[in-house]
Amino acid sequence: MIIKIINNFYHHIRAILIGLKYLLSPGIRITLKYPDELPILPENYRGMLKLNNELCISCGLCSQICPAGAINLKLFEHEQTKQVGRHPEVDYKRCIFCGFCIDICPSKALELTRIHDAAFYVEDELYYEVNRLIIGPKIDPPCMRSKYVISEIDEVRGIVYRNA
Amino acid sequence: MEIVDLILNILLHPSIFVPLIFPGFITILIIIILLIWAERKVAAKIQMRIGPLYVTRRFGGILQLLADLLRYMFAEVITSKDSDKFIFIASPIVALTATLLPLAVIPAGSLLGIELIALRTNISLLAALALSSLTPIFIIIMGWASNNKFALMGSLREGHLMISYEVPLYLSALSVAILHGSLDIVDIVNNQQRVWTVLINPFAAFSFFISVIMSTSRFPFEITESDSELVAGPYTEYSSILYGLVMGVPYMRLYVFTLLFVDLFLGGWYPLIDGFSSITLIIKVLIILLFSVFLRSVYPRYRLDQAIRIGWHILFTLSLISITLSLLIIGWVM
Amino acid sequence: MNIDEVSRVFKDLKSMIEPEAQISILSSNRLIITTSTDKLELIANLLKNYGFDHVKSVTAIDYPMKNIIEISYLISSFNNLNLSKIILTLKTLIDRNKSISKSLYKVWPSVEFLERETYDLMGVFFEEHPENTSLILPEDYKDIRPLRKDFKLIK
Amino acid sequence: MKTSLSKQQDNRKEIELFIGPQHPASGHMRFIGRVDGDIFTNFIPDPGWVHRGIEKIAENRKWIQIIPLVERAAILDAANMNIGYVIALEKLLDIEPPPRAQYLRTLLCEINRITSHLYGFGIAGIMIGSSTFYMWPFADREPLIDIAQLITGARLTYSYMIPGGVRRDLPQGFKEKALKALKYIERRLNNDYFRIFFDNPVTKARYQEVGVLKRDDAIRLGIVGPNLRASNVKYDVRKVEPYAAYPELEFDIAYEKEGDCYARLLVRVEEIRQSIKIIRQILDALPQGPIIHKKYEKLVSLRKLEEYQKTGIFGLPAIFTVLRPPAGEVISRVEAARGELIFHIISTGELRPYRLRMVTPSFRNIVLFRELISGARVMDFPAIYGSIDYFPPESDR
Repeated sequence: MIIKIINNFYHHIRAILIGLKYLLSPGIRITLKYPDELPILPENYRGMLKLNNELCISCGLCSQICPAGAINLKLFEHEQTKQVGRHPEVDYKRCIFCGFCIDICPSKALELTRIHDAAFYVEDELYYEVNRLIIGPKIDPPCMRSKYVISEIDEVRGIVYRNA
Repeated sequence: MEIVDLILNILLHPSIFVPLIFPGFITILIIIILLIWAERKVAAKIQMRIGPLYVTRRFGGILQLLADLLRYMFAEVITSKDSDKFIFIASPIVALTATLLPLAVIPAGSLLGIELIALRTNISLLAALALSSLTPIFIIIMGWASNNKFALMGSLREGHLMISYEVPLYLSALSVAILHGSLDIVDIVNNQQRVWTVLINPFAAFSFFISVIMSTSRFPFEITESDSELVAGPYTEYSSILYGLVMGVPYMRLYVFTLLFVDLFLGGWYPLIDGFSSITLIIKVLIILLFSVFLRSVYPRYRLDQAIRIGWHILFTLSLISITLSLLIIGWVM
Repeated sequence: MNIDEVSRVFKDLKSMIEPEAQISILSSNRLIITTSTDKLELIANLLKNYGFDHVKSVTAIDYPMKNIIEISYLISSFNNLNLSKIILTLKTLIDRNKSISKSLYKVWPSVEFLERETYDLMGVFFEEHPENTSLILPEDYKDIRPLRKDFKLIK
Repeated sequence: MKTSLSKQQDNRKEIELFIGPQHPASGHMRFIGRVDGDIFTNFIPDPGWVHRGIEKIAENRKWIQIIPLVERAAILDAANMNIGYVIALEKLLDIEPPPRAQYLRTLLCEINRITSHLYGFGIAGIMIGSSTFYMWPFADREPLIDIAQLITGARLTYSYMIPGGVRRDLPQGFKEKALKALKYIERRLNNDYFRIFFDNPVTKARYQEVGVLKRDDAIRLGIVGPNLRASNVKYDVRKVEPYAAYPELEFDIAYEKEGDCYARLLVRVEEIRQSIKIIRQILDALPQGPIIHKKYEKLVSLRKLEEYQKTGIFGLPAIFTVLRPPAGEVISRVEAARGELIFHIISTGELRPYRLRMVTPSFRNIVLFRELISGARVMDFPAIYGSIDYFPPESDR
């Protein structure tokens, strides 16, 4: 009984001390202040798509494999090159970013970009026609003071963010 | 000029100054705003987060609570159809008032040479304790008037807890009274000039402090409003400014009790700073307050029956021990 | 687990359940027992006594062309680590129009929610199940049960 | 009081308490409880609020398109959901992925197991009010999610395993980063977590001897996963029917004898330790070689093959869009983070499965609510809920 009480008391103290330790030790934080700090994602991150229409062979595999039915094919004539083909259009309302379309594309016409913030002011902007898909997603930083950071795994602090 | 003098005189008269400015209403508002901010920041620091930030970024979001309060002000007061509307709205206000009542008899040192006590009686300790026991009743009424099962269960919990913390609270306070041979808090503080009560009778201090934690539903005794099963306990149905009030009540109660705790156990306004003895007092109060809110980030909450058991088994025993100790010390000294 | 042991279990079960039911091997450690609905409980009891102590899944498969619904109980063991390497399928076929089957709740209480879900989504009524009420669908659902083949998804 | 509350109590002393679906602790879930004083006399779980009909949708999807679909059952545990389906599909197709792919699959599964358990800890922590133990495990998932992101290119919905292998090889410098993350998580788990939560006397008071599940009951009710092992049943699919690289790896089954809430949490702690051990072994002994079955390696375009040899990202062969496994019936089981996951698939040799049955561990554990909480105190409800690590979307599918 006495031992149990002493043991309990000891563990109470230990819990309070670990709290104090984290309170007083300098700056361990894992939060990323997202709109202010934008992470630079790893190179192979599966973000939004970009189309290289010169490589596209209009095979339609991307549309066939898309699990969410987000890719439609559309007849498209390029303004300058006058090249004609059935090129994909992406509906980001449906897209689940699985990257199957990129992987199955036999001619590497579809490319990954590392941009993932598919947020727009107008709903229709979520639908990427061929024109826009060729240009690729260009999304402005969400706020004025945004800066890019690199996240690194750290043995002591879990994750540290360095300015890029 | 005479009018200004008159107003100043009225304002600086202890019976106005104490409840209204220091340590009364205005100080409480400031302290609560800082305290809740500090609570959130402390928790954030321990939990590897940032905490409130975007309201006044430069000062680390210190005005966050003010912004929240403003939002509460402009929100619609919603009373549910089945609630007892008059009591539902009146009880938070009465509870708030009742919480502040003990301040009338709790001395808070002196400021600019004014003795800060609104009402000096020779039974101020008893009066403070008696007045402080009003609030839980209104919390229970709130839950009843809401006509909500969760609120009702929360009220019942408050009732259960109330009987288990009040006894040790009063007994340990009385053991201090026995030790110093007076029921007047001013006398008790003055007696501690050389040595604080906490050093003479630590059991009393411990059981008093835990009872305070319990009565103001701080962790690990945040049982009344435990959100994981009761949503918000007695406060479930409250919204807008009424919610702001009911959420403020436990903090005010904590402040009042901390003031009492410092007076009884930590030597009140000693060591003296000439003419500004209140500053010593308020520093001690702030430290105790910070420690109480810091506990949130260390503990989960106890179960209701466990808390009641702690109240009756441990705290009650400790308070009895503390009374015995006080009697022994008195007997030994005399 | 080697093949010998599976075949030993296979032989044991074969001698135990025949001629009420047929047993066959699906793959290396998957066995299938097929039986009729009225013998289901009997076989289940035999299997339970043999050491199969819980049900992993109740799968109902709708065959509108053959007008049957096939119900499979996937059975295995936690207690006997040799048996737990086998998953035994206890199969029975019921009439699709009536779609009434016998609940195995008395034998294996672990079928409770699995059978309830099957009732809910496939519309197979399990007699003697303690709670044949909807689990996922609304309580007053009257339409075709969603896992039936004639329930079409709109694309 | 003029209304229901008092009316209801006319001739009973119980009140009926509806917890959820809009309640801070219920999750996407509803519970109907009867309370007598401080005791639940009856407690009925009512799931189905996040039912998405994965089984039905799967009947209308091509085989390859089901991979992202089944992941959505438990987004925290995507890799384990994924491997369960892919193993079933591979059995139908009768192919076996190369050893390197097996190891990579195991690696991702174990990372996922850790993150999933950490999530469970966080929920368990906030359920009994420990806000710090809510934030810490959630924060500490971040390094692990980061290394999973390095492998797969996504934070949660990996869709990493495809029939015949995996989609990507490890990037450069992965091992160092992974080891750092493991070291971090190990230190936090063994020191900080225990000091603030597991050894905290309040936690022990809330968890010990609460919600005791006896061994026989656990078997009778068909409980799975850590909840089963906490009741002293040494059943782990990774040992009983080893898949992927598990036969070659060394690890122990974590189990406890008491069967109470505390034991259920400790089993998860031990499982995280074992997972760390497994990941270390994988990083040390990762075999060289291809990451995809050679049958499919030949089928991708030249351009993709070049890319595969250069960057390790394998393109999908076009045949995947018209994958037609032969007719047959297949049952696969894997040990997901919350327990045994069953896929029972009927193929008729078509483009789409005829029937896909997915029994998730949470669904099999749902009965625990009724069994453990009936008769417990009202305040034990969140403690038991947290300790079961129940995940409503996984249960509803």
